[in-house]
Amino acid sequence: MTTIPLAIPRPVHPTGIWSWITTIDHKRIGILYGVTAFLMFFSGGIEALLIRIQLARPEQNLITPEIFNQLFTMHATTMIFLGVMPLSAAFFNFVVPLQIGARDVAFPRLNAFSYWTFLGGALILKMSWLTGSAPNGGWFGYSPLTGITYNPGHGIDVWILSLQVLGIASLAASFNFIVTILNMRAPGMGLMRMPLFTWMTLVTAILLVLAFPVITVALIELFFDRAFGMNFFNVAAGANAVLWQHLFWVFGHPEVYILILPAMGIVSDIIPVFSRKPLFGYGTVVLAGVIIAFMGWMVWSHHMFTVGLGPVANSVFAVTTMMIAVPTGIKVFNWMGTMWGGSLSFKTPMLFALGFVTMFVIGGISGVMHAIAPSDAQQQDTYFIVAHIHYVLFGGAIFAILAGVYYWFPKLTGRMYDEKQGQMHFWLMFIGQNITFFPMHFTGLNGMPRRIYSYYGGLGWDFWNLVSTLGALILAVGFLIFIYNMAKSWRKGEVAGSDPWDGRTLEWSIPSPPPEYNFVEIPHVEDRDDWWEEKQRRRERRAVPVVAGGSDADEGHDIHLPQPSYWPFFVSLGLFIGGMGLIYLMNVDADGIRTLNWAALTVTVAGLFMGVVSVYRWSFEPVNDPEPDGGHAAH
Amino acid sequence: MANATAAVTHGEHEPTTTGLDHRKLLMWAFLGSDCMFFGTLIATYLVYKNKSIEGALPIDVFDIPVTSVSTFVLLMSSMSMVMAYAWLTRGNLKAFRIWLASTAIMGATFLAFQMFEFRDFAVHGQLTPRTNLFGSTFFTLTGFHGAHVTLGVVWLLSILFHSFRKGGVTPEKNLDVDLAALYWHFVDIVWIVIFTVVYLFGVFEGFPGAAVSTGH
Amino acid sequence: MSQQEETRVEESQDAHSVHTGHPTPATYFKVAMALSILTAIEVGIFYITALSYAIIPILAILSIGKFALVVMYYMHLKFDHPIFSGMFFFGMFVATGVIFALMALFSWFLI
Amino acid sequence: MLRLSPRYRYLIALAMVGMLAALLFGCTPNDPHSTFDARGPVAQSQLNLFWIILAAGAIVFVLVEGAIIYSIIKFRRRRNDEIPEQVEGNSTVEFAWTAGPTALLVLVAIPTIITTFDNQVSPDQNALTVDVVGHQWWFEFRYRHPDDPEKEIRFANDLHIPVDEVVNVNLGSEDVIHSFWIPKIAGKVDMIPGGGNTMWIQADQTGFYYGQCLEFCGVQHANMRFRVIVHSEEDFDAWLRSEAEPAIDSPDPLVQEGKRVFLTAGCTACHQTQSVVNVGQVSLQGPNLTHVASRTNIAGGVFDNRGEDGEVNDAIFQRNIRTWLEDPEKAKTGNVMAREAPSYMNPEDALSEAELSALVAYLSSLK
Repeated sequence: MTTIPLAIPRPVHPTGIWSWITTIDHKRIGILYGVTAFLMFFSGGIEALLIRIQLARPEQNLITPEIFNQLFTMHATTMIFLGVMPLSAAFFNFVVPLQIGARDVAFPRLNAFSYWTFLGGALILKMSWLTGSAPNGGWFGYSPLTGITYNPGHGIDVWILSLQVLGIASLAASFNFIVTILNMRAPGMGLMRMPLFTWMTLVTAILLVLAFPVITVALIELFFDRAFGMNFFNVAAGANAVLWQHLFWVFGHPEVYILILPAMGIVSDIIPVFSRKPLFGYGTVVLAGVIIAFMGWMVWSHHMFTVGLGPVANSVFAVTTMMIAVPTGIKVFNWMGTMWGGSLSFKTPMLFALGFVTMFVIGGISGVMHAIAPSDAQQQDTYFIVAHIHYVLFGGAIFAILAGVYYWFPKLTGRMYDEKQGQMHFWLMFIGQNITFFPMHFTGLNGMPRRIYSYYGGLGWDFWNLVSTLGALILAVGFLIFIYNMAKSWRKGEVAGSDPWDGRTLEWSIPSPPPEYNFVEIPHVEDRDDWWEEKQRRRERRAVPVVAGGSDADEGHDIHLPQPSYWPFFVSLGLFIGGMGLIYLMNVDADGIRTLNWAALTVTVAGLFMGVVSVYRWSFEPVNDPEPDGGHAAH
Repeated sequence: MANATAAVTHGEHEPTTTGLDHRKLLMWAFLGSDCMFFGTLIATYLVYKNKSIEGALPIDVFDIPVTSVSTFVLLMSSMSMVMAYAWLTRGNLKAFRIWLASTAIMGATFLAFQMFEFRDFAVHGQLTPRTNLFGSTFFTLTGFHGAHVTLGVVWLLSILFHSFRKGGVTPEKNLDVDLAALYWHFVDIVWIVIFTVVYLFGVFEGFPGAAVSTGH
Repeated sequence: MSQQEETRVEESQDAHSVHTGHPTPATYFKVAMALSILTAIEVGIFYITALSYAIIPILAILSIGKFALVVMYYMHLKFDHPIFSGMFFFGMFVATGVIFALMALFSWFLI
Repeated sequence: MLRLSPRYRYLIALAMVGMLAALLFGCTPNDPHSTFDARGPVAQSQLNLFWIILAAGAIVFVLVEGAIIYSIIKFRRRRNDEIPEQVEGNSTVEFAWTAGPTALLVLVAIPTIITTFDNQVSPDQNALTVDVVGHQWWFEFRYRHPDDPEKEIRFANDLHIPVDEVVNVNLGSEDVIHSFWIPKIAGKVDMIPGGGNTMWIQADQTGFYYGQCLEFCGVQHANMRFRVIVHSEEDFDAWLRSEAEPAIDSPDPLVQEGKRVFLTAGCTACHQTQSVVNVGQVSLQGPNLTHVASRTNIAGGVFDNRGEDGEVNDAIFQRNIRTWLEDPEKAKTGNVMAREAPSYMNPEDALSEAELSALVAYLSSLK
């Protein structure tokens, strides 16, 4: 295969920006994912703060209604697709290969492609603030409000194309992780010896590859309606306006578990370490995760109890939704069982993990409340739901992700974060979270609808809205401390050592930060918490302090890693350009007359051409130069 | 945890946990995912079946004998694909090329049938994607299937060209062909479903509304 | 790696590269004949109006048969690692579930 | 036994008192949108279920959070802690905490299903029927004419219903998906374009209630409100009959001038001043204005026309309608009238001050 001339030679940049663009090292890609996702997360946070400031007092006019609608659409889309999902992906990338004792993921270049495509999708969405056409239809994009009649302009097209590009990124990453986890485990690591985070990554990836095609099709249909005047959601042609909701939530509910299952995995790994006990009922916790993922397909209509599905459908979905509380509860109980009788250390990761458990319980209980279809009719689309989703996604997913950030920070950087600032961050977050979101239960039950840009005084909403806004400011302060702590500790923190937490899983057996090849020798796994057991055995055998990994850098010279490549980046760039072009493909005037935008078509074709050429180059590029025939394993 | 020295020699696959190749695992995961893609398109089609208000309906436009022929062509292309693969593993490159080429030709024939069909629907049946719900759902579903076939034809042809390079396709490296074959067969089984659900059920007169055509 | 697993890996790698036990071209040809005949029966049955609604289950079963033949023989699922079947059929199962659930929700079966 | 230091006890007590106070403070049934103040059987059934699940949730909450706090205090790491026993699990305990919640949920599921079916089927199919039609961003109400089955009466912004009687509501929409919600009378049901959702409502007390669209429906979703006026039965009949009559055509010259403006400035493209129309006729784009001056609010609740006494006040109405007509875009950004009416689109067609005053006088006469 080396006979094929490459248009661009193999990159040889060990450092600098090009080394990041061409990297296919899962750890570096994890860092890219994490940093980008946090930037996006903060941009979504600023959107949230603007919303909260507008709603602090009744009848404020700081923000126009149009901008407000764009703000909450962008806030939700950002937090879900550009915040929580890629933050989980950052952990998948960084942690999973280390936990299963692998040197990289199964498809390193596909992994780089996932990241760059994610970045492209994120930029398509976020750049819409600059072009003035940010989407305004809500993250759920209900038709016919998102149809061309009620939403002319290109805001919704931005949303569609951004989600499509992000979908490609997520699908590629998920295929990669399914294969990595199934196929690259160290010898002896049977499925039931995998760390919980790896398990939940596998489950999440499977959910994702099945859920995303559904939204892909729904978005294609919406795009065809808007751009070409097809009839999928055209009520005048006999279409059913509710079909969009079904397709959206068939995707959307598994998506909720895509957001929360990795968080549960992180917490299931942290609590045992800081309790010095194995996870209580490992098998049950795994099984509960799998059942949650499976049942996630049977409950989507609980988002639609009020659309008039009829009492039979409502009852069925109410019961399935209640049933899903059982495996979720089992997880919580098993975390408690892990702590029970343990020796609990309250370092920042454990604090955040406990914050997750306590907040998630509240979100879970209000979740079961929504399963009660009749009383849900009083809560649907009120701030009560806003409270619920923020307890599960902010108090839940984000707390767990922060727990993971603090937990794996020493492994990632080789340095320790500042414990005092970490604890301060936690308490500001914990207090801020409850001050911001708990009052929303009250405003919701007091009948405050969500997604309103303004409200009148005297309805009993004034006080609690002000409280919520103050809470949001506390959260903002907490995050400033977090940023400061991370930025400072990354460069100047104390040297952490390979195993600062007395960890239980394989990633703590290698130096921090891990060498490029992770493991000098692929370990043989004999137990569930293999590294922990190994340490106990060594203690028993001889009273020498355990030295992790035991490698020095010279030892890695024999290991051949896949080499960096330009092509994943260029495929993603092509997709980004093509996506940008497609947004503006058709111009629709006030009378519904469609004209083709030739410039946009040219850009689209150019972008796709670039993508196709790069894919072609990619597929004929050997993974390992100059080994002839060395690398056809990883297309 | 014991330290094992996993000998990694170049030019060989690192042994995987399941003993299966990464790429084949990925392909099957992709096919599972693609099931959901076509599943959603078929669901949309079925939900809107017989809900069109105006314009042509399946019974007005479908020509079952013609589509039966194109279905037959696609089914046979699946056979020729599997033959190509079988000959490759048996080391007969020449037979492999012949069968592979005929697969690609049959795929292209199917696409030609589809293009003829689409054009015929538009011109004689007055059915376009914008006409009614049937038009939108039908063209999108079969159009995406056609897009899959097109990609498959391109993939097969690129393997064919590649096979003329020295060492491009060898009996030992049959996985490249295996993956393309899996994809090709998947496209074929999707059509098996579409042919029955969309075409045969579409024209079946027992369905309410099917026979009551407002078209012409 | 335990002894057993090592053997298993070797075995399946063997099976993969040599394809022992895989069907021969003659089998593939027979399958193709079966597919053609099933299609012919489908189209033939389709013109028997006397069957009325019974045609739906008959056509469904025939096409499931065709589907199964291609998947089992041409895609080798019958001879391959069960994990492949798991991945494919789980996707198919969920997709079928979604199709039927949506048809039920849109009152398809009440007409 | 758990031994707490006084500091912890103090903190926990404080937190519990704080939460209790917040709960009491948070649930104020007097607020107009409060879901804790059910004034009809549907809202009552929904509230009852809410209390059941809240009680169940509270028990779970206290047990779980209590156990977590207990473990945090009891099992915190102490100096010289040995490595604790490595317990892998316990099937009995795990079975118990699978079966417990399941049983609890079965208990909750039964009343849920019963109520779901009960609330779906109207107890009286022949009762008064109102069609509610959603528009961006206001509610239209259509009543059957009491005398003529071919005709119906159309009204906007205020829903009038008789007390203690079942009212069947048909929900629809002219554009996007909206939702019909009167917190004190019934939970929300969506209004789907082309879809035929129905619900039934009943109010147990006469009075004035708040309603609002709950489904995000575009730029002015926040200002898509309506009010519900529950009359005694006699009052309701009288109101319906008066509604069927046209407004009194006042001979006042200013009113007549305003009428001329109304007819010539393009208002009639979207607004009718004839409340009785044929059943099923497509509504114009704007609210029917036949008795606009008798409505408690205009512009989807942006303006409240009631005085201190809770009755519609002429002076307030005139002030409101003038503010609205002067600059609808400012009053309700993005609304259809500001976007499409020639008077607001083309500067040359803008209303003069005199025309505006006349129009206000005319509209104020429509009682």
